[in-house]
Amino acid sequence: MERSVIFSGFGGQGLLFAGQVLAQAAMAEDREVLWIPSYGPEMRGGTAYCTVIVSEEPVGSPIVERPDVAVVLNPPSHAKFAHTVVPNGVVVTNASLVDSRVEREDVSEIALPLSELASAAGDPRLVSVVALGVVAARTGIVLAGSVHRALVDIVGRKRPQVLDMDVAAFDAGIRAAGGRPIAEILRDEARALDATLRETVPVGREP
Amino acid sequence: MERSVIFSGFGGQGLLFAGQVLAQAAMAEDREVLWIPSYGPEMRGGTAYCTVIVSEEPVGSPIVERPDVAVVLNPPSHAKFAHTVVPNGVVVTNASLVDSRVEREDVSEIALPLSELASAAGDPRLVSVVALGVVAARTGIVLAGSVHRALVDIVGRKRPQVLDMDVAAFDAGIRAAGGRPIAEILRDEARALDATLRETVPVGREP
Amino acid sequence: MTAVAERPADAPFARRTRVLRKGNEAIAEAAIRAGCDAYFGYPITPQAELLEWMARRMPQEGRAFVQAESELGAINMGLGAAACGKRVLVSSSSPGMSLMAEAMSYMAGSEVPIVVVNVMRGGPGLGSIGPGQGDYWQATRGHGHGDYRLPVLAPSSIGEAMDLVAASFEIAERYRTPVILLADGILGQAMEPVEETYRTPPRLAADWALTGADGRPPRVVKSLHLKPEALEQHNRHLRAKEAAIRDAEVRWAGERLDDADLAIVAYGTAARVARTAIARARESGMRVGLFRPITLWPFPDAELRHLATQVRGFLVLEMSAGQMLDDVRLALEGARPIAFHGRTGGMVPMPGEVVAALHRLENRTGGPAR
Amino acid sequence: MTAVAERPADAPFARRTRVLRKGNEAIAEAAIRAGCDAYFGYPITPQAELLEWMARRMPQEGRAFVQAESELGAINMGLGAAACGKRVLVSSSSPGMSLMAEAMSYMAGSEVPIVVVNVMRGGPGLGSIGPGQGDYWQATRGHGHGDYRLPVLAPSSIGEAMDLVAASFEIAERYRTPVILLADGILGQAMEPVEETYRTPPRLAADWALTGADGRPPRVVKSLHLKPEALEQHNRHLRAKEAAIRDAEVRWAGERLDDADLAIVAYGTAARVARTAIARARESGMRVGLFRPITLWPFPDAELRHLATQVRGFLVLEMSAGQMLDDVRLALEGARPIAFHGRTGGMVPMPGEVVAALHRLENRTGGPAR
Amino acid sequence: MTVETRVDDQPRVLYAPPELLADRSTTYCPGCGHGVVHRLVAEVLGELGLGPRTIAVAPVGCSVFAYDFLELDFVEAPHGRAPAVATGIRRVMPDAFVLTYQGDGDLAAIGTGEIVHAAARGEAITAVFVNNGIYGMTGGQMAPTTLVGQRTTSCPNGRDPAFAGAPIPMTEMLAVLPGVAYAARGSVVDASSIGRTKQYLKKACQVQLDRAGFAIVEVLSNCPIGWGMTPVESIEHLRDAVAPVYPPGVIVDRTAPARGG
Amino acid sequence: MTVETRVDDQPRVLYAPPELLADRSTTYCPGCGHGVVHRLVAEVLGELGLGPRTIAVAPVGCSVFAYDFLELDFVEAPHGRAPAVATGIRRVMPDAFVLTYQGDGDLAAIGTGEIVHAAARGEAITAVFVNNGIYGMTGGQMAPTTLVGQRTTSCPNGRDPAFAGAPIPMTEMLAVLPGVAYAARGSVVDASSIGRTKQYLKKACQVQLDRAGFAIVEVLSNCPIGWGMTPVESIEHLRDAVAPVYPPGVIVDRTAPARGG
Amino acid sequence: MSVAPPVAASATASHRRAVRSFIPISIAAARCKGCGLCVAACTKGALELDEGRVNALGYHPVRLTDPSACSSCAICARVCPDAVFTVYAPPKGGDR
Amino acid sequence: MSVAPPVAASATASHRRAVRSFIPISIAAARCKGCGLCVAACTKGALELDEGRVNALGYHPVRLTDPSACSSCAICARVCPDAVFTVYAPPKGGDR
Ligand SMILES: Cc1ncc(C[n+]2csc(CCOP(=O)(O)OP(=O)(O)O)c2C)c(N)n1
Ligand SMILES: Cc1ncc(C[n+]2csc(CCOP(=O)(O)OP(=O)(O)O)c2C)c(N)n1
Ligand code: SF4
Ligand code: SF4
Ligand code: SF4
Ligand code: SF4
Ligand code: SF4
Ligand code: SF4
Ligand SMILES: [Mg+2]
Ligand SMILES: [Mg+2]
Repeated sequence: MERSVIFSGFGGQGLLFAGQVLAQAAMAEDREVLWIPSYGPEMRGGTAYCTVIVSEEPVGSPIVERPDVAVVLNPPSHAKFAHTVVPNGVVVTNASLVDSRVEREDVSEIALPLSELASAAGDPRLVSVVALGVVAARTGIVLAGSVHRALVDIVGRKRPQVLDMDVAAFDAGIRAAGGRPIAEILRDEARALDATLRETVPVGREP
Repeated sequence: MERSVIFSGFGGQGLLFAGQVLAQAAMAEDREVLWIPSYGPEMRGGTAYCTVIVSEEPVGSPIVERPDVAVVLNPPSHAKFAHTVVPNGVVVTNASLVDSRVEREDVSEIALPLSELASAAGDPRLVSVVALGVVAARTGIVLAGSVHRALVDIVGRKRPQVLDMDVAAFDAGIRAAGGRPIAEILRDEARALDATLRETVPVGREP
Repeated sequence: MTAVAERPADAPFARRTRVLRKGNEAIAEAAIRAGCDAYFGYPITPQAELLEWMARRMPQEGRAFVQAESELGAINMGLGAAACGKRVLVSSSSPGMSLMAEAMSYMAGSEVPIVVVNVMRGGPGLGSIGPGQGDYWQATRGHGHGDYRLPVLAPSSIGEAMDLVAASFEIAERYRTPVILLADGILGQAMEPVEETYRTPPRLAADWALTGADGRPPRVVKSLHLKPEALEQHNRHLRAKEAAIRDAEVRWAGERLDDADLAIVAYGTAARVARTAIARARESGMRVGLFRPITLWPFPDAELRHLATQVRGFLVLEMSAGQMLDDVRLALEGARPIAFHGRTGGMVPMPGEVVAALHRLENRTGGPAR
Repeated sequence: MTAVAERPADAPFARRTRVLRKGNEAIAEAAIRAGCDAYFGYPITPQAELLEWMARRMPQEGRAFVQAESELGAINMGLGAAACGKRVLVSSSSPGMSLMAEAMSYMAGSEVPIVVVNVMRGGPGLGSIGPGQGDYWQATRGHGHGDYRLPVLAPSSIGEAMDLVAASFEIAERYRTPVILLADGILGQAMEPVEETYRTPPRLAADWALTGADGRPPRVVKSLHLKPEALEQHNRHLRAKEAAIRDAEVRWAGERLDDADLAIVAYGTAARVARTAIARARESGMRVGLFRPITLWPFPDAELRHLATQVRGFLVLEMSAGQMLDDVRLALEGARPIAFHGRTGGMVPMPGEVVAALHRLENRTGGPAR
Repeated sequence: MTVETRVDDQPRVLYAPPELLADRSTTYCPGCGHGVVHRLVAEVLGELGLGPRTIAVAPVGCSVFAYDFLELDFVEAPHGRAPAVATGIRRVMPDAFVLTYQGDGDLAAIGTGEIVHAAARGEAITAVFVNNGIYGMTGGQMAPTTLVGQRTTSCPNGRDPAFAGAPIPMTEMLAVLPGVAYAARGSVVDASSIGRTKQYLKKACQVQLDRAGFAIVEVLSNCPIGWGMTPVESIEHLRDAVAPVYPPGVIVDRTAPARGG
Repeated sequence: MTVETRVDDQPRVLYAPPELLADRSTTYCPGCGHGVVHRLVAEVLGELGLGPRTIAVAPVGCSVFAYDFLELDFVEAPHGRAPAVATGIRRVMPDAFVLTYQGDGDLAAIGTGEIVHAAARGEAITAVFVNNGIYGMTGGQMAPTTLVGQRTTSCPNGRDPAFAGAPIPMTEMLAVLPGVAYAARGSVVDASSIGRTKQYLKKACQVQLDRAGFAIVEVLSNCPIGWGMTPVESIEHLRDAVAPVYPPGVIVDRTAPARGG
Repeated sequence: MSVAPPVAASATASHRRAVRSFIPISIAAARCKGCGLCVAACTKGALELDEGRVNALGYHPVRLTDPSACSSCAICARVCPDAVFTVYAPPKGGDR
Repeated sequence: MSVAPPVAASATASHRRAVRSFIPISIAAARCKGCGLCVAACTKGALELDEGRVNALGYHPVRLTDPSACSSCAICARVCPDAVFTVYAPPKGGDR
């Protein structure tokens, strides 16, 4: 099964980064994944976005017309992407900046003050990481623990001092979306892993 | 019928010019003609040549493997071209510089001290024009009168002062080849033309 | 051959008024007479005399001539002048043409009408300065990047080259497209008698051209369409234009095809060789004709396909390693056997080789015709 | 889609060690690991990260990196370094590739082994920076002037791109020829997990390379053969080499062809779209497979022709206006119906369009298979 | 355009955006100097009344979009070729005012040949050269004008002159050519520099009108995005680090004193 | 090569053609300066013992044939691109001596960008620049260096600076670039000029060996064919008309005095 | 380009006052990219970015904090890359 | 490149004498293109083009008219574009 997430908003909202963390998390779960930016600094201004496709099979078509999840962090991207999600898709809306809401019955829109949560976590530019927490908590595309490890991997390696803020933002997202604190999740996951290992069953999802 | 003449020798021997005069003469006789140089100042040194193809039909293939007439003005071009003429072809050899002779029975080689004749006519660089006189006198590819008019046309227009020398060189070539002086030829031609005109028959060879 | 000293009976005066003209110079003069407003070039053999003619004549006519710093300079000067709606000629030879690839693609994209002459030489690389036809693919596809095709006209005599210069300007302006006039070293360097009949195509209103925005909204001549959707839309427009050109501008000539059961397909100088070869082959009883594409793009594929209903086989003759061959194969799609004969590197095929190739083709197609 | 908050049972640890890598960077690193001695480039979207990766990594490895003044500079630096027998990579995107046309022809003529990456964007002209495949003709024919063809390898995933980098060096050196690695903006910009397995092709003795004539006769790397006879002879040698490449280096991949009665022909990113479309089409009962050329030249024509004995029709899918289409038509010569679907200007076809095109093809070939 | 004013006290407009500047927001990054230079060009052309007869040439670089923001006839040149394109225009449009606008990658790297030869021919063209020391459009790579030690995406450890050479003083180099009637360098560091830059531009336009030769104005500009700085930091850097390497001022003036401004 | 001498009085050889010059006649026209420059290059490389490690780059121009006459490893660059080709060699062959040889069409017209940037990068390359003021190979067209008033096949009425600009002082222009360690101009007007030219060339080679930067020697040369003169006339013209426009001498020397020659 | 009349320059709290008293600059806030160059350049400290607003481009546009401090020097207009400002001379005998 | 021994320098009428007396220059006449630059440059007037000969390249090669006039200054060698000359120092105590 193939699922796709689009992160959209202004440049400077950390969109590409959040997408990369999601992709890394999916890879760590042995899934296939493709990350594509709306590339080109040749394009100045306007809305930026990136897409992540997660799949059990090698990813085919790289362009997503109708994502499963749309993270929309500013008004133009809400206008552009929110209505494109598949039936029963999820829209994560940054209520701090976006007033409008999707007018479709078959979409679950999660509108949260993501920018404010990000500022609270330490930096408004962490807004995409907060959104990633929401995605992890509410869509199950990847495990929250995988995202946590991806953050450690990507951020921790280069800028360990920033990692704490990132994790806090991610945690804020999960909890705003009604999930349990990341610490708890990690503890549970570790226990589950432990059990799995004791059973000496090959780890990972079915092929 | 298609006939071809190759003029070959050193650069500076007026080869391209003589070929052009021949081509112009043939054109004036309403024939089809193609003149091709061994072009390219990108090629320095070595043998230069040009080819003139005269025909009653539009000229097809531009490259002549076996010319009807080869004018060879220096040793390398004698080595290169003299033996390539068709059976019963004509080789006009500049005996001033070339010692060797064609060793074929089916070729008539006319070896004359062309450079000396040219010097006598006023300039050693007129050697090709002398050779053209030989060609006109001995091959009948074009009328001597046509060549004369071509010289007047081409040289007379731009450098009238040079024309006399050219005509002298041409005349020297004709006479060295056993022809009558150009003045006589022109007079006879004029008479013939006169007669033709009086008959009010369209002038020129049959189509 | 018998030496005939004097033949005053062969009356010497021409019935036609023709001048002897070198191909490069004939093309240049034809462009001037066709109303060419500006010429830009850079020296290269075997095209240099075209530039030199223009250097002398254009200032005489009060028109623009610039010897550019390079072929990149020349073609981009061309772009600028043509964007102002002027009639512009640029010329070069193979290596120089390669340097124009980017600008050609830009001009195709920005729909700039211009005529570019390529007097082809032997390649690849610095190659030789002998005549060649190895830029066929470059001219008909692929030269610059991206999807576009340009009209390519290929004369096979100097007189025809002069006619096609005017036609090239006409096509360029009618469709707002660059046009390539594809000649070769022989056509550039040879002299032939030509009739001095020139044609000046009428000027079309250029409501897109840059003149200064005086009293009207500004105009932009450009190829950038940053939104792929917009660029695709623009490409669809270019495709439609190409279709219109395919419909209206195909040119070809047939010779001795009436009774032919074999045909040579050849263009430019190679077609002249074919003509001589056909004459010889017919002497030995073969019934051969010549199919000569004049537009290489649009290629006369329907016409060639039609000919396949008549002849038993085709011989493609090129001064290249088999490039037009693709277009012939695409046109015929296996309908008839195709033989190929090509010379490269500046070599011109000899009629004898071509006759031999015809014999081989004849054998492949079931021996001499009944 | 149901929201599942936590799924600790889906065990989270990867069985494979993979890294997430951007296509441009993966190609660059693969080249370094393949023993690339020198890189020359010039910034252009969507290829810039390749240059940037090299800017950081090559000096670390003590190898040569130069950001040239232009693509002309870059490719000619490549020519110089490769003429010394070094393993050289140059990269660009469409407009920049066009500027390399002349040097590509020179390198083909002087038999300089080098690998050139083109991360194609939408054209023509400045076009868009979206992904494209509109340089197919440019890569497979005609780019520079003169008769020559170059091996063109087209990956369709980032992992494959890494493999093909090593293969490109190998082919370049085995045959002394430039090789083009033809990617597109998606492959350059996307990130995918890749196995970090690299290959360094063994070095062949380069008894032609310039090293200084110390103790041996001087060597010359050149493409000029002023005598057409000599150039033609050299061209024959190049032709023989091309024949050897055709014999030995054709690469392609088939997917789900076993039971297919329709086939999509597509390469690169378009082939990925085809894969998704095929999955969907098969859900609706169609039996469709994928024929994916990996070498665009030599094109797998015999293989495609063979497939024509099995399937009823072909759909050619391109991110261009129909360029590979020519090669498919040349391979099939009318044996089976061919449909075409293409998007241009930076647009990527959607699987739905492709399925629709398959349905149209199916109808043309006599309705759904029995 | 109409400037509405209040009927009661009718305040005089001291400064208004120039008419030749389009009434839409630019696609340039916040604080980007291209905006300032665009405005200056619009002001100067407007003041000289040249808008209706200007044919401008856009480069490839961030400012390729100049045609979206300046209300002028425009042609888009391939990367670096603007001076050749302008030459083509110049030679066929005797009455046109011909303007090129180029970045430093465009003019000083790939377009070196074209600018040198347009200058050498003394083409009656006015060239605006926006030197921001970087390839803005393609993501901040090193330009020929990048400062020694400056980090960019293609010299991550800072430009090392041992490998990449020293920054090119392009305008000084061009000034050697006799065809160059006027060459000056301004900047966007502050309002008075901007004012001087405007004067240079005006003079460079006048040089064309007088057919005195080729005229070029280099403008030292900022690229906050490419430099990894805030707009304000970038302007400080421009003043403190860039301008000392590229001293502003008139570099050459070969026009007759009677004609000079 | 062996110089045979007589056994009886064994005269000392004062001058012999250099070993690196091939023992075949060149394809250059009678009196062409390329022959002299070839010989000087062969002499200098020979005297410095650089023949075995030289990789030379041939231009497109009459001197493309340099590889036929100089016994060196050679690569043929596309027209104008020799400095880029040389840069590629330089960067991968640290021990090689890298030499370019270019005509004025090649270096000062189509190859402007490449020479400027190789110079700006300060590539350790020695560039020989044969300025004969014309495109010899293609039949005598105007070059950027053609004198004002000089007639060529592409300016039949003489070069008019109003249309074609003034001659480009290429070496002076390059000398502005800090990467240029050494730039000089010699000529072939007479034996002593030729001797000085040889010294310039030697110094320019030493600069490369010292890795001091880019070095270029322009040599004013004649093209009797292109100029339409006899060889002797062409040399007189070179002395009387050309040299005053392009004054010979050292144009810039940025090498440390300790290193200078 | 149309320049908004100065009375309509601002819809903020100071709007009321602006209608009545002289406002020396008009700000095309929709074009402002919040770069802050004008803020840094204004020698009177009369400008600030309005953190409370986000315009359609996504930026906090500049606002005039104190019309009476402004000297109509037009420095802001000259440094602004986005042609946001129109500057008016103080009215002769105006209410300032 | 092989340099012809000076004794074999010339096959002209002066050959005889040359074998016996010192010949200061040797001329690779086959390479000479008759450009005349050396003739013009020789301050001793010791050189001339041999109008009586044409070499394989087609030119009148140069010849030394008077060996005794030649000072071995090598000017000819330095101006010759075709590396025609080899120049010898006069033998110490030679027959000159
Ligand atoms: C032939 C070609 N090469 C490269 C590019 C990519 N490219 C676009 S803009 C640019 C340089 C931009 O730098 P600059 O000229 O300094 O302008 P800026 O964006 O800094 O204003 C480059 C290399 C291109 N479009 N075409
Ligand atoms: C791309 C390209 N353009 C043009 C030419 C033709 N061409 C050959 S040599 C040459 C110029 C020769 O002039 P110069 O460099 O001054 O050398 P010279 O022959 O005078 O020594 C030109 C334009 C070419 N071979 N390639
Ligand atoms: S990238 Fe730099 S030059 Fe380009 S718009 Fe942004 S700030 Fe301006
Ligand atoms: S054309 Fe000129 S440069 Fe070329 S070989 Fe002849 S004289 Fe020398
Ligand atoms: S006009 Fe001057 S004082 Fe008023 S806001 Fe602008 S910069 Fe400040
Ligand atoms: S300078 Fe202009 S764009 Fe920047 S904050 Fe001030 S008004 Fe806004
Ligand atoms: S060595 Fe000197 S004196 Fe002797 S021939 Fe030569 S130039 Fe004349
Ligand atoms: S200079 Fe050399 S080539 Fe010229 S005449 Fe003298 S010896 Fe012969
Ligand atoms: Mg820049
Ligand atoms: Mg020259």
